[in-house]
Amino acid sequence: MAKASTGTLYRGREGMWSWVAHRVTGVGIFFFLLVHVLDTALVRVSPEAYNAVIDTYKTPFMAFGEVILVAAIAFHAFNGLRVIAVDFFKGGPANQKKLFWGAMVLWLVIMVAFLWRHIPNSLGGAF
Amino acid sequence: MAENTQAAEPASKIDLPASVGGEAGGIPSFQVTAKIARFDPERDSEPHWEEYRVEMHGTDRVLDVLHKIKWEIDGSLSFRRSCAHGVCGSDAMRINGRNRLACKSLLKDFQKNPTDPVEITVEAIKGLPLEKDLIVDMEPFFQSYREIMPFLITSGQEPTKERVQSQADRAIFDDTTKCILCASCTTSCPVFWTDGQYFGPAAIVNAHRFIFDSRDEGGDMRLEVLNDREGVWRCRTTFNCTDACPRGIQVTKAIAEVKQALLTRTLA
Amino acid sequence: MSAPTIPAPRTGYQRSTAKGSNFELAAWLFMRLSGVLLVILIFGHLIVNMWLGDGVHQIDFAFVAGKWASPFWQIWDLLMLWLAMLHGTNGVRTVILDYAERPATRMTLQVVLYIASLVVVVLGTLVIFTFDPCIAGADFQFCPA
Amino acid sequence: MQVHEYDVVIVGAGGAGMRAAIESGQRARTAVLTKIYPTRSHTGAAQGGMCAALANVEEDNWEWHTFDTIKGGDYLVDQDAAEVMAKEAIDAVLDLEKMGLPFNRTPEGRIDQRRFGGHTRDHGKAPVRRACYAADRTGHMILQTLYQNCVKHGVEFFNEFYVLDLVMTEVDGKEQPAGVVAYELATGEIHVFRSKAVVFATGGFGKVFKTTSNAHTLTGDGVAVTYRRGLPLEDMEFFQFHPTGLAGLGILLSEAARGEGGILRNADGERFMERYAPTIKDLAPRDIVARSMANEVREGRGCGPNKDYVLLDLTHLEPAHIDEKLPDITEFARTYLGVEPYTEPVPVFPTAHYGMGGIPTNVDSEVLRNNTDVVPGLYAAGECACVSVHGSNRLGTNSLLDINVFGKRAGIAAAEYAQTAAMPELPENPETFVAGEIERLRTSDGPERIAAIRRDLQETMDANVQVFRTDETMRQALNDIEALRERYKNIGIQDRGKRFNLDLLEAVELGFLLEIAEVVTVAAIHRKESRGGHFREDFPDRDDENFMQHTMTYRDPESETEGIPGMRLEWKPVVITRYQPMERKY
Ligand SMILES: Cc1cc2nc3c(=O)[nH]c(=O)nc-3n(C[C@H](O)[C@H](O)[C@H](O)COP(=O)(O)OP(=O)(O)OC[C@H]3O[C@@H](n4cnc5c(N)ncnc54)[C@H](O)[C@@H]3O)c2cc1C
Ligand code: HEM
Ligand code: SF4
Ligand code: F3S
Ligand code: FES
Repeated sequence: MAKASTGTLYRGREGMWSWVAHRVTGVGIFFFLLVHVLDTALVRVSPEAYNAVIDTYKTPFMAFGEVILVAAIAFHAFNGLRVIAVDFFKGGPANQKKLFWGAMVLWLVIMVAFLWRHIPNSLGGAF
Repeated sequence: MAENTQAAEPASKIDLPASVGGEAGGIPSFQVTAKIARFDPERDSEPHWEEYRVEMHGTDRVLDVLHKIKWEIDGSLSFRRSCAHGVCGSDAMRINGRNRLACKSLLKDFQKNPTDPVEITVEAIKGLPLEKDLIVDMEPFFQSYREIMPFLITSGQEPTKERVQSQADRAIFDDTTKCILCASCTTSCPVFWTDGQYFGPAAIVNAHRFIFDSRDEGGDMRLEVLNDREGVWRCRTTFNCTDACPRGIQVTKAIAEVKQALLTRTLA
Repeated sequence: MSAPTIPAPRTGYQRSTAKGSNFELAAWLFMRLSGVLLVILIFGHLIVNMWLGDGVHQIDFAFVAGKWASPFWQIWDLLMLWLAMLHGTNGVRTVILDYAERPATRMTLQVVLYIASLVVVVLGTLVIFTFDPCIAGADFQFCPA
Repeated sequence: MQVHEYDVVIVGAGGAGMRAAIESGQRARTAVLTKIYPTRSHTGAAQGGMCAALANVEEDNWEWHTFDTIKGGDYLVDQDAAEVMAKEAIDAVLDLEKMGLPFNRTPEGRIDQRRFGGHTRDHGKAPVRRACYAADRTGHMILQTLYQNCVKHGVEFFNEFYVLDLVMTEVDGKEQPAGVVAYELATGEIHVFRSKAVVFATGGFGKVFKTTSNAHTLTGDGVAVTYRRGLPLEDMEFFQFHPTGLAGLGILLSEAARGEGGILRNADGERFMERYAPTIKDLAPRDIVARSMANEVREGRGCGPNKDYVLLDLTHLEPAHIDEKLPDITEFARTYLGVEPYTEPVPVFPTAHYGMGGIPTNVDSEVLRNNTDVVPGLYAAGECACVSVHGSNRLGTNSLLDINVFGKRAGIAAAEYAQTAAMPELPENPETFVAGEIERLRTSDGPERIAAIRRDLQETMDANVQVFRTDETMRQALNDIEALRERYKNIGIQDRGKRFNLDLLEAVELGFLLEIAEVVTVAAIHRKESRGGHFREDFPDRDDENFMQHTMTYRDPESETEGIPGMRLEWKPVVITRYQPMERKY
């Protein structure tokens, strides 16, 4: 079916880009979740198998992955709450931009707190 | 009888501040570089960019640029337009990446200082079949509009005089009566771009206009239509529609109100 | 600037005519309700696993065993598994419907999605309920030697 | 070429066309041909209101309305027609309400009404609230509501079909329509629509002027097409200049701005209308206000760097009131001039707005071939027609009324005619003329450019045939038009394609504009008096003795008028029933 006229990007604002990010993070988390359930299922195989896999989570490389994961989840969660607010609250649609930036501030706070805890934690384990 | 809202008789003579007149006075001219996506169905297999340079003035709009190009440089440049002041909805196009009406996009809004050169990119709205240059096939758009039954549905005998409607009831759907069916909203919607099956914000706005009209009795049927897989539930609240609407309609809010009406109808 | 090919004229609208189904409404509502619950469940999960105690380093077989010894965490994880998977599956379903336009592609991707989700949900549920801390190799004191 | 067959063909999908279609569509097989999508029609630009003596907010009756219409039109109104319109106004408004139009409401929930220029209580005693409205987008709501009802009734539209010719055939020794020839924009194909009845509702021709509130598409196609087929045009010299166009742009700020309390001021801050119309001041009819404004500027009391506009002052009104009643037009001031109407007065100047003249019809919307006889099966309604309910000057809100009352009448009459009439035979090759013309233009490669000719035409009309006219200026315009017609023969267009060839259509439209501009000017030269919208500085007074009659201009190769070959001018008496002409004072 016909679509694009030309290939230039549409210059959307907060609403559009937050949705793009929401979608990307949502799908990303979903795939992580598939893997995560599988690796957790190893507890039914043997403690060694499980621990072996879990140990790979503790490398600096994976620590970085965890930061991404937490960032994605936190973004998806806060933006999700914003979407819910837009859907259900009277002033939601009118204030969606403020809600978005509010969610971003919250996200930043959470990320700073998490990094403050996580960096020494994961690095500490590596060295 | 209506309350007299007339203000007190104004003064016969007042002192005018020196600044009156806004920008109706002379404004320096400046260079405009317009990059336009051209497509001639009889020759091209795909659209290509064409660049034009014209000299414009302070109160000019993008429509004036297009006219100047068509009238003085290349007569084959094709676009729709009629009223030239944002009320007919003919000339929705993508200007500098966003959907707007060419006749309502002032060049000076793309400029920091009054004499700075201006660069604009203009292309057809996205998601509807491209016909030529900036012209797209509007039929699918109007088809969605027609599907939501955009007319007053009533039963019983017509009153001899008008139907009574309180000011408060009238106010509920005031916003969505402003729609000029320009398609800026629908063709800015990322969900509409995907497969073009989504009813799109314009159809929902027009459904809203009737669903919330106290005189109308067809709300239930329209809600049923919009409960469809391609109906309101496909909206992902991306707000492109609201940002694009040249009439300032709170499109996403209207969609949210329709969603809520559907929820109450089903759950309550 | 390269311009992509101009798509073929559309074949007209082929909207589904199935009326009277509230599936999309239910799915939409579920996304929101599950979303709210998931905030609590997931943040709780993350705080306990990655913040309290030693953070990631504490996680090992024993840690899991400790948690699932309590029905509270069993239910918590179960809820989280189900809600997240349903939420995620439905989310990915909309993504597929958005971008896969050919009916055959749509169908294939959806089938793959549902099978994968089903497998994961069933597997996860079994793991939580049939978890055996004394599985071969585990050396807790309370396990029969 | 394709041939279609319908009982009724309606040309134009503005207010008049769609109102006709709603009636006709339910009675006969009807096709509506429109050069732009129905909802793009310029009826949608109308702002202020549509009047009817509903008496919802204060005492009023249709006879006062009739009187105001006649007096507003400087007694050149056909009084039987004005009576029909004022009487049917009430139902016309109620019809629209029942179709769903969201009128503003009174606290009791009835249709609200407001003041408008020239509408008075008891024969001129004081302004009256007669205009029914939907904020300042009444026309928009009318257009949308009519389109919605067309959708409801399944009216068949042919969108972006340009009607370029009326096919006439002889039946019993009399010419009557057999259909129309249209050009399909999307494909470049020519279509012949064979039909028993044809209704023209193609709107105005404001584009003969440069500064105008009219849309680019208002090029008077229907008016020119019937004229070229030998039918007369009535009262073409009367063109209304609306007082409050945005200075330099012509975009309209509705009279509702003054109806809601806005006033005009000159450079000295003076409310100058107190001098020109002491009783109703800023709410005097448009011709008077426009002339007063032009006069202020001429006498050096204009504002701005070039002293070429006056000011519309809304600053004494409550912002909330402005937002509620005039949201759109204040937005225009902000967008296009960068003026904030809450705190600053808005620069305005008269703008070409409305053609009172057009295709002559009787009250049943039947087109007249001369002063007395109708053309069977041919109808016209809306701005392209001249019933004459507006005489020499239309009152604000009377046009939206006109299109509804006479659009409805045309639709009913055409459908009823079609029910009994036989399908006329098409003449052989009815499309030849259009096909030839299209082909000639498509391949034209002369040195002259359409836009340049059009600009020169509009400039000479603005300079010479505007608010103030003299024999000399109009002769100048006429000379210019002649020269432009010569240049038109040597035009060249650049788009040689078949699909969406708007270059070609602009060339066709320019041909119509040239034709109409000439008729307007010749008729205006002929009328050696000042009346309503037509003001001659060389004949500043109304002359009832000689000119209390309508002009009828015919295209006639054998005749000559005012030195212009090919035109014949005749006079048609005014119908006077109750109100004898009086001096027009406000
Ligand atoms: C800015 C503005 C404000 C106004 N405000 C008011 C007001 O407040 N109150 C009031 O009473 N009046 C007002 N008027 C006047 C009134 O709006 C118009 O006179 C009236 O709407 C004309 O309606 P119509 O149906 O005759 O024509 P239009 O609405 O102009 O429609 C013309 C139709 O004809 C079609 N057409 C034209 N040529 C062709 C062709 N060759 N082939 C096929 N189709 C063709 C077009 O596509 C269009 O559909 C205003 C006018 C303007 C310009
Ligand atoms: C942490 C709490 C979460 C909240 C508050 C939340 C909220 C939401 C909401 C409200 C939506 C609907 C968006 C819309 O309809 O526009 C959504 C979509 C989605 N969610 Fe979540 N979610 C959460 C967790 C998750 C998890 C754990 C996953 C992965 C398994 C996930 C995957 C998705 C996907 C794939 C979508 C679809 C995106 C789209 O259609 O654009 N979400 N989420
Ligand atoms: S809602 Fe706004 S953007 Fe959408 S069609 Fe209507 S006027 Fe245009
Ligand atoms: S842009 Fe589309 S996704 Fe919804 S908020 Fe508007 S309809
Ligand atoms: S030309 Fe009418 S909206 Fe722009």
